[in-house]
Parts: sequence; C-alpha cells; structure tokens
Amino acid sequence: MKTMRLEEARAAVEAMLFSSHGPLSAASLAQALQIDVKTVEALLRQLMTKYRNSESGLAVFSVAGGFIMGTKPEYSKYVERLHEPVVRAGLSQAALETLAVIAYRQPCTKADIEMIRGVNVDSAVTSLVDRGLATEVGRKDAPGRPILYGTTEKFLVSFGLNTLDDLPQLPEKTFLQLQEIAPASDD
Amino acid sequence: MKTMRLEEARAAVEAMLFSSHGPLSAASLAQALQIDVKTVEALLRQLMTKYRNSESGLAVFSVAGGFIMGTKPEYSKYVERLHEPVVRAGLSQAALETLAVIAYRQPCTKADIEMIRGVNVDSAVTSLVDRGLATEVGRKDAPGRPILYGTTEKFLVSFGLNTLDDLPQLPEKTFLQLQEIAPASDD
Amino acid sequence: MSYEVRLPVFEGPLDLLLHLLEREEVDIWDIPIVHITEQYLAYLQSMRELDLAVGGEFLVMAATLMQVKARTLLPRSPIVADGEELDLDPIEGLAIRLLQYRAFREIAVALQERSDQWGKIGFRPKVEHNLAIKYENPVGKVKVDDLWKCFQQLVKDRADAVRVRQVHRREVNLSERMGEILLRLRVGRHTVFSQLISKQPTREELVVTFLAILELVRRGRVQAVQYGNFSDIQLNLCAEHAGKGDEDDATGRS
Repeated sequence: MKTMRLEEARAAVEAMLFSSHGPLSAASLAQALQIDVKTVEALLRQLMTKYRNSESGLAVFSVAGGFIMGTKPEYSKYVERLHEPVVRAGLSQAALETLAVIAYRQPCTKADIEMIRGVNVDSAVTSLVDRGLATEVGRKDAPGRPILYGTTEKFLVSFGLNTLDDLPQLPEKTFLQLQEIAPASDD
Repeated sequence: MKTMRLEEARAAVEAMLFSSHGPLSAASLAQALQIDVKTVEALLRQLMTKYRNSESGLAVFSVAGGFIMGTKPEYSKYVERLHEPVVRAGLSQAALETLAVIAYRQPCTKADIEMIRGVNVDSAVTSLVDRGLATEVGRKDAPGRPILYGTTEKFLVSFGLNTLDDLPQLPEKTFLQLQEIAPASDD
Repeated sequence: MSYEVRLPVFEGPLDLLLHLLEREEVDIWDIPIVHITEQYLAYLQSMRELDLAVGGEFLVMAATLMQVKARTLLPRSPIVADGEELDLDPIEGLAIRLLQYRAFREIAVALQERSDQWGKIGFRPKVEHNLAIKYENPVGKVKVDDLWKCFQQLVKDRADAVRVRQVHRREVNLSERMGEILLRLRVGRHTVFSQLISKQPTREELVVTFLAILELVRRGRVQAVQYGNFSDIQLNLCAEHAGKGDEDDATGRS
C-alpha cells in the first residue's frame, strides 16, 4: 500500500512538472500533494534518474532552486526544426476585411471596426499588427480609453501607395450607408 | 545500429510532442525527422503504449488528426491544485446545443442554427467564437452575405475527437427528413 | 409566509414542447395537439404570472400550435402555395422539427460528457516562439482595389443588415399592431386579414398580426369570421366599441 501511494505521488509530481511554465519548488509540490517535502525530494531524485537513464527524449532538471521538465539537449535540433518559421503569405478574408476598414476609417477602435464587420475582430487585428500592417496610433478620448488603430508605412509599401491619399476614393453611396450603420451616434 | 536510430527517433518524437502546445500530425513529425510516416506512426503507437502501461503521470493522446502529450486524467486534481484553479466555466446548454449544430451542419449560418434550435443564437455563437471552439469560415452566397461558421481544431482537442467522424451519429430518420424539409425552408 | 415558485427553464419553445410530450409520455409522431397546445399556453401564462419575459420565439410557437390545431380540426385539403400543391401534415412537420431538435439536444449531452472527460487532461502551457512565424509578403496577392471593393461591400452588407433589423423591430410590436388594426376598423368598420398584411409578409409580420387579432377577439373588441376553409378572415368591429375612442387603446394614432 505504501509503495503504491508513493508511485501515485511520483506520477502526480510528473504531471505537475509537465503542466508548469517555470520551475517548481519541492515545497510547493509537497503542499499540492499534502505530503512532506523530504518525500517529494526523494521522488524528484527518482524522476531525474529515471529520465536520465531511459531512452526518453525528456528530462527533469534542477534549476533556480526548483525543478523543471524539458527536452534532452540532444533532441533540441528536432524541436527547433518543428518550430521553423512558417512562411505565411496572403491575408485571410477576416484580415482583409479588417484591414479595409482600418485603411478607410483610421484612426479607429476595435469597436468601430466591429460595428462595420459585425463580428469580433480581436484576432484579425492582432494578426494585422503582427504582420506590421496596422499599429496602435493612440487612444480614443472615450470611456475606457480604447486603443486607436491605423495603418503603417509597411502597409503603404505593400500596396504601392505613397500616402494614404492614394487610396481610391469611395463613392457617395458608401458614405450614406455608413450613416445608416452609425447614425450620428458618434458621441 | 538500426535499433539505436529508431530509439533515437522515438526519443525525438517524444521531445517534439512535449514541446508542442497543440497536436502534431505524423506527417509533420516525419518531416522534422526526415524519416517516413509509417515509421513515425509505429513510434507513436509505441509511445502511446509505453505511457499507458507505465506509472507515469503523462500520456500520449491521438486527437484532431494528430498526437498530443498531456497528463493522465486521474492526476488532474493535483495539477489544478498547483496552478490557480483554472476557471473552466463549462459551456451552457445553449452553447452546447449550438456547438452540436455547427459541428454537424458546418459550414452553416446563424439562421441555419436558429431554424433547428428555434431560438436566437447570437450570444451562444459569440461565446463559442470567443472560446475558440467555432470560427468564421466564410460567407454564404445569399442575400446579406451571412457569415458561415465551422468548428476549430481546438474544438476537436477539447472534445477528444480525431475527426468530425468521431462524433456520435445522428439518428438516421432525422437525417433523411432533414434533407426533405431543408430545401423548402431555404428562402 | 412566503414561498418559492420554481419554474423549469427551457432553452426555447422546442425544448419546452419536448418536455411537455415527455411528461405526458406520448410519442412524437402522435402529438395530442389540442391537449399539448393547452399545456403550452398554460406554461406561457405561468411565466407571465411570474413576471418572466416571454421570448418572441415562444409566441411564434404558440401561434404555430394554434394554427396546427385549427388545421387538424378542419377537413384535410391541400394547401396551394406558388401554384404548387403541398400536402404536408402540419403535425408531421412539427414532429420532424421536434425530432431534429431532440437529436441535437442529445448530441449536446454527448459533447458535455466528452468535455468532462477531456477537460481533465493537462496540456503543455503555450510557449511563444517569437521567430515561429515569418511573413514574407504580408499582403499576398491582395491589391489596393481589393481593399476598396471589400470596404464598400462590407458597408453595404452592414447597412442592409441594419435596415432589416429596424424593419423587423417595427413589425414585432404586438400592441402597436393591435392599435393599427383597431384604427383601420374604426375607419372602415370591417376589413379582411389579407389587407392587414403587406404583399410579401415576413413570418413575424404574419404571426404578430395573427396574435393581435386573437387578442382583440379575446377582449371582445373584434369579431372574426371565416366563411370557408382557407378563405380570407373577415374582421368586424364589435358594436359596443364602434365609434368610441377607447382610452386604453395605447396606440390609436397613425
């Protein structure tokens, strides 16, 4: 029975190390398991030995006064290869629509864009900012001081524009429709 | 020598699975290792068996058409105790029903979902999109160009599904009749 | 002594109907429509008594049930729509909707079970790989004209959607609709159903008009006469109200 429970505790330590972002102290592991620190330290040593001697690609390291799980250094090249830069070209429909709104309505907030697109634009805006096509240009003087977005120089270069004035003119009809969407409610 | 290299490859697969936040396909692992997919699949099966049968707190799961490493469910209570309680507010009945319809009827519009559920689904769809379980996948070629929704990879992972085919079957009768009434209500 | 009243909460009219059918232990293919309609309306009534908002969806279903009930009480005759003969049994149509909804409700339960099980698996925390994504050409093949067209299309779609919503909102007001009907009757003494609705009525418009008439009939303000199956319903203003300007006609203005 004693052995059984120790094995369970060791598995639990393993699960906790796996799920953690940074190093965990033996004390915090002991608290979570409600067993004494000495036992946890013994379990941690067992785990370190087990991984070191096995053919596993993983290991437990003692670092910064705590313990952390990671990959063995000899396999790091595969891990890196896996995360090789993904070359992404093109814009998704959501990103294209969001960029169109920012281009013609800048500076504008996410709420302004959502009013026109009718859907949440968080991830589309993030992707445009990541691509360097849109950027934060200030804060709106309104409750919550929401971020205002605008296009970047990279945006101009990517579309072959000299200035924003080179964006094609919108027809009168579009301005009338915009009034319908947000009827002078620009408080 | 041959055996040695296979063991190395298995350890590398383990390291890659460990480093990934989401599921990895056998093909992408094979590419990183520059070995054939069949071998990788065999290694993955070995790893799944090894973890399942061992006293480890970890396991390899097959989900969303790929493989992911995670903690065994029986140790979840310790993991949760260690990290701030993950407020995993479950999905409301409305959200679950809406998700069920999206999963089986994708791509589909809010109107399609409302026809089946008989209620407005705006807030349910928003909550599913916010949680990353459903997403905009395009626009329907119909008046007003309504948004089409579909499920995400996170949906598959969260529900432990490999593909959408793993979902329970809809009763045959309902299926047939759905097709009969669908065209009539399409206008 | 105060006491607590508990009313089960339903996901919508179909959920409520299924509950009623399950409680009565009747088969979906064999809906006792008169009885179920009564039960359904009784539930809506208790919601109102508890000051719970009765969603529009529940009212639409109430109207559907009454329509189905009326049709089943009449001898069967085919409906002619767009010059084509439809012979859909309305109860059958309702049964199919219920079966379909029930199937998805069951799948929702299955999903919940799966999520309970899978929610216990801990995954590695997300690590930001700063260099993981590199954008060679951030805009791909998109040209500035695409942005221009896209913006116009978005604004147009949105304006259309806003317009639809405004029309919709105007139509679903029951008391306004009742006021309009009364007003028209005061002017002309009688009218027919088809004149109260537009040429291409929306489902909501039909339902609200129908409900408004039912309510006016119930209050004894209006008399409804139908001279044959599926003939137009004629409406007459009841004599004691004719000519009088009632103070409780909330909307007697045009």
